[in-house]
Amino acid sequence: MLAIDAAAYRSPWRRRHPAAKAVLAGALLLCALLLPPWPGAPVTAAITLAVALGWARVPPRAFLRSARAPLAFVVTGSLTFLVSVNASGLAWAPGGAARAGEVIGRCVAAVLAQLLFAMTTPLADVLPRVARRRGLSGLAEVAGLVYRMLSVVLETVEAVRRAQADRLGTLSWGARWRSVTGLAAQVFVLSFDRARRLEDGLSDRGYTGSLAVSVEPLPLSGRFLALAPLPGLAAAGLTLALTSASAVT
Amino acid sequence: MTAVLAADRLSYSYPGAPPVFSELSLEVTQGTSLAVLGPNGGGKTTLLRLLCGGLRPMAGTVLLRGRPLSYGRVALAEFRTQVQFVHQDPDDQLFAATVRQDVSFGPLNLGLPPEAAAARVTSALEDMEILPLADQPTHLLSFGQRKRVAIAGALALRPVVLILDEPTAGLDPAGTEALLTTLERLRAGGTTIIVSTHDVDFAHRWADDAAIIARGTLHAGPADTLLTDSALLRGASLRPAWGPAVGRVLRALGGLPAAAPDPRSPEEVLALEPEPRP
Amino acid sequence: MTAVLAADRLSYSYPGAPPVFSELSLEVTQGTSLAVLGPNGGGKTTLLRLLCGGLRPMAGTVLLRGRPLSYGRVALAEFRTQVQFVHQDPDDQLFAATVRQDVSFGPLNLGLPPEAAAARVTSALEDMEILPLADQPTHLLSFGQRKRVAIAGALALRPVVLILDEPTAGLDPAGTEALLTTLERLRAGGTTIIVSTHDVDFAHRWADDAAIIARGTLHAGPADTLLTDSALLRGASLRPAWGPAVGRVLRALGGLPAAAPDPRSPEEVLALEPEPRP
Amino acid sequence: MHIAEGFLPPLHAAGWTVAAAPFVVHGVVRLNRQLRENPEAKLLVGASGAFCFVLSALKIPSVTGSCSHPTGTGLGAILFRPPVMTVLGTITLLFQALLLAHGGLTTLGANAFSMAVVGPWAGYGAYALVRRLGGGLLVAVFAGAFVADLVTYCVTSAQLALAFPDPASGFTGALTKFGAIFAVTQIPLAVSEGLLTVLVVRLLRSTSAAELIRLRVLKEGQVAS
Ligand SMILES: Nc1ncnc2c1ncn2[C@@H]1O[C@H](COP(=O)(O)OP(=O)(O)OP(=O)(O)O)[C@@H](O)[C@H]1O
Ligand SMILES: Nc1ncnc2c1ncn2[C@@H]1O[C@H](COP(=O)(O)OP(=O)(O)OP(=O)(O)O)[C@@H](O)[C@H]1O
Ligand SMILES: [Mg+2]
Ligand SMILES: [Mg+2]
Repeated sequence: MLAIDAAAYRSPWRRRHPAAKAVLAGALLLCALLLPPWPGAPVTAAITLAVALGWARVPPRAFLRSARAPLAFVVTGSLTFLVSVNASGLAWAPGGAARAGEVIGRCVAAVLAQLLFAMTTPLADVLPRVARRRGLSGLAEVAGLVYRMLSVVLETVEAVRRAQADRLGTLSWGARWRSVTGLAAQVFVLSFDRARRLEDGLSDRGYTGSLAVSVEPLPLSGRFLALAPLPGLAAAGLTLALTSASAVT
Repeated sequence: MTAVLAADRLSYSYPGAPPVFSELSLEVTQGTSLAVLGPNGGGKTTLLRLLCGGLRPMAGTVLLRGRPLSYGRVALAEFRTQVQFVHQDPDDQLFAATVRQDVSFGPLNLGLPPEAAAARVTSALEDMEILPLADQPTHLLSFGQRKRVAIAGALALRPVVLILDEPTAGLDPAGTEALLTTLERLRAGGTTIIVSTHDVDFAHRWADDAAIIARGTLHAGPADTLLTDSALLRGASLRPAWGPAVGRVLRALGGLPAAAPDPRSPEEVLALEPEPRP
Repeated sequence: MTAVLAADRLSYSYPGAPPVFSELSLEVTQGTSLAVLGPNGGGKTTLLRLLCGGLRPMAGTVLLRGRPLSYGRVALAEFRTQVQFVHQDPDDQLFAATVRQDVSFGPLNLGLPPEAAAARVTSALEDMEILPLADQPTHLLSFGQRKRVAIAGALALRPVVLILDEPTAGLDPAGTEALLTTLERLRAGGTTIIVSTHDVDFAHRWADDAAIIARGTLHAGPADTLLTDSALLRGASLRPAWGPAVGRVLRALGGLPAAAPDPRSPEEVLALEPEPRP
Repeated sequence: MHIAEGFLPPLHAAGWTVAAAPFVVHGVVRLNRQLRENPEAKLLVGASGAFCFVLSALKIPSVTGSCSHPTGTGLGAILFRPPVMTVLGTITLLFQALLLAHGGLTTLGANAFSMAVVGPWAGYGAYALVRRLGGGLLVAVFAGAFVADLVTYCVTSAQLALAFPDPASGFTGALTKFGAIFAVTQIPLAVSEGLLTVLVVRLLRSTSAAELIRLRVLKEGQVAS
């Protein structure tokens, strides 16, 4: 299964209201984006990491592993800052390393804040709450269906992929092409078959167009809500203090 | 002893295919258990879906307490509050992210206020012994657990008749046993239960009545009689149940009193082993 | 009598979950049939996938004719030409448009020239008795037919060891019977066959050896011994087989000669009914 | 290549969100209307969304030997039409951000603009054009998938170049750099995605003709062609 999703369900913050967690992670995300990258980015990243591992008890390995893919993009993208294009061709860009450092720093902090929310808040708690907003209900219900079917379809994709490997489907370049086209077509057939069967299954349960469900009541704890903006405020305060301290000296 | 649910000369065919069956009739008595057996492709699922109003017959009627089912939206919704169908594959019926959300779908569709719906959900989860799973995501549950959630989703509507398509498929013997106990308890509470299965032993153990459907024809009768009729069973790609066969031979050998019931499990057979003489 | 396939102290756990088992060993003798039994979630599928090279153990080795399997691409491909795995759900394996195209997937991946691949396909379809279906679209076949196509897809690679995950699940008794005959024929042709199942009676009827896997431990031995051990079976959420239980009681009652084999089906039991005295 | 969380300066992130919003709103309005007329379609739309997500998670063997993910936007646009694809693509991007950490929440607008708006419209345009010109279905499908994939990455490069202009040569220089890193390595991948999509549609034509007819990709009677 998807590691982030699985972690979110096991999170000790599972019973916290999603809005409070959004405030907490959102404040940190804003710090990452808006504070001056030095020293704002490392300060925000450190505080986010401390909150995630120390307070929210996100499993460290899954946390860092999930950060790998986006950071690979960030590093590749930042490489371009090192060089500059001018009439005579490529040259080292003055200040390119500093710029790359700033962007990478900002991204690390921002990605960690995003992961903090994702790994403590299952989509199951978010989507049905969005579905109660007027105008968004159709969209959120569709998103909820995508979410549910995703797990069923991903499971099958995994099984089909294995079955192909068992029959030597990864042996050669030609075999890999045969495998991936077969897989993509099978996913299509399967998703639509799923939809048809779910339609039958739900109509037997009285489905006539609405997918309204009742949502687990999650108390919006006043104390947690009051604490939620603190990490962000701390990051901002600490950054400003460090900046003014270095300005004085 | 009137039929709670009845099929009167039903015919059905899928588009572009030969008829699955025609003029098929069946009566289900209130508070009893009925097992529907037959070969792969025999029409078990089709019959059950007709009985729950999910398919509309080409000809014939489905009757609930003698009143013919009309397929208007309101009539159908009313019918479904009394007759609920649980699919073979739980993934056909589970769409919500968590167990509680999913089971609440039926009660909310009924238009119950949130608190009443929540109470129904809790009692259905208790009936299926999965209350501790209430806030778990459906997609992280095991197959057997998902099956229980699907049944809870049907129970939350408090149906008079509960129809289950191959509920034991994919379950291990202990899971089958647990399900059997649950169905037994529901029936003791007054629910009429219809189950389709390939497992003649399960049917013989559990059902009052049996219906065997093969090649477009249906034979219905008391489970004890039908499930010992080798010729009929073989004609439906089934095999006789062990229990009655063993009971018959043991009685003939004097290992079982003539009036005793057939053994229902290998354990019961072993219990009949005579003490070895010293 | 060397093992054609062996597991030597295998350990496996899925990411983020407790170990399914650790230090598990098993030997499979060339030309025999082995049934792997256990409760839902016991680890049957996991073990079979380890044995076919589809999962890589955390510790321990899988050996083919005594040679440890290394998981390099070429070594694995070579291994898979000899050990083939058939999934429980045929829909996981069938992704081409027609039966013939699907079964040709393996031989083409082997790099066989088209004529040789076609010959393999034809003989695999013949083995599974589905040659007449060769040009049918896979998605219009019945469940039992799709299952046969999936097995043919594995057979087209001419494996020495054929591993099947719950091949009887979803089949009616006649379909199970037909599958049994086919597996019997393949084994007579020299193929070693490993099957997982919940069906103790099927295992007892068909297998030379049995392996029972539950809560991380494995018991292996002759099927006759293992599948009559009530305590062991119950510990694995299984129930004893009917055949041996009935055989034992019948022998004690004098209804079966001491040296006769256990009855394997209810029909065989009925045949033992003594003539009623006139 | 999804732009990661934090990569774009806040103003750019906000700007792209504003740019993508009308298209997403248009798609949602269209979708809502469809669902009102035909509530059962909700499940099909859900399945299509799952398909789009899974499609973009497949690994295709590229000509160069390495593996990469298809965007899936071309196939999605051909099957479901651009407005619906905009909605499905945005949902996919949101899920990728929250479930895989691919792409971000503040960069969702920028990613949606390239992958859920411009990519599908360009791909669908190429597909429709080839068909209008009398090209065969498979040729049109190749064109659609190829163009959608390539245009998506060109837009991403342009977004990055706008955010990070080259100190010496400004936007054009930066576009060259990002283009060199992303779009040019992307040409073989766009070819691969085009090929994959052709093979998939060819397979679907024999296994799922009924679905393709309902989605109006095929007309009745074209099945055998
Ligand atoms: N949606 C469908 N479209 C066309 N034909 C169908 C459809 N569903 C079932 N059939 C056909 O109708 C017949 C009866 O099928 P049904 O599923 O009712 O059998 P079953 O007894 O439930 O079989 P099984 O034991 O395999 O579940 C079969 O011949 C089958 O191929
Ligand atoms: N892909 C997976 N990811 C995580 N855990 C898994 C995965 N597959 C199986 N498991 C877990 O590993 C254990 C063994 O599963 P396995 O599928 O091998 O059991 P099984 O004996 O085949 O069960 P069944 O009779 O239900 O098929 C179970 O606890 C299961 O939940
Ligand atoms: Mg059925
Ligand atoms: Mg299994």
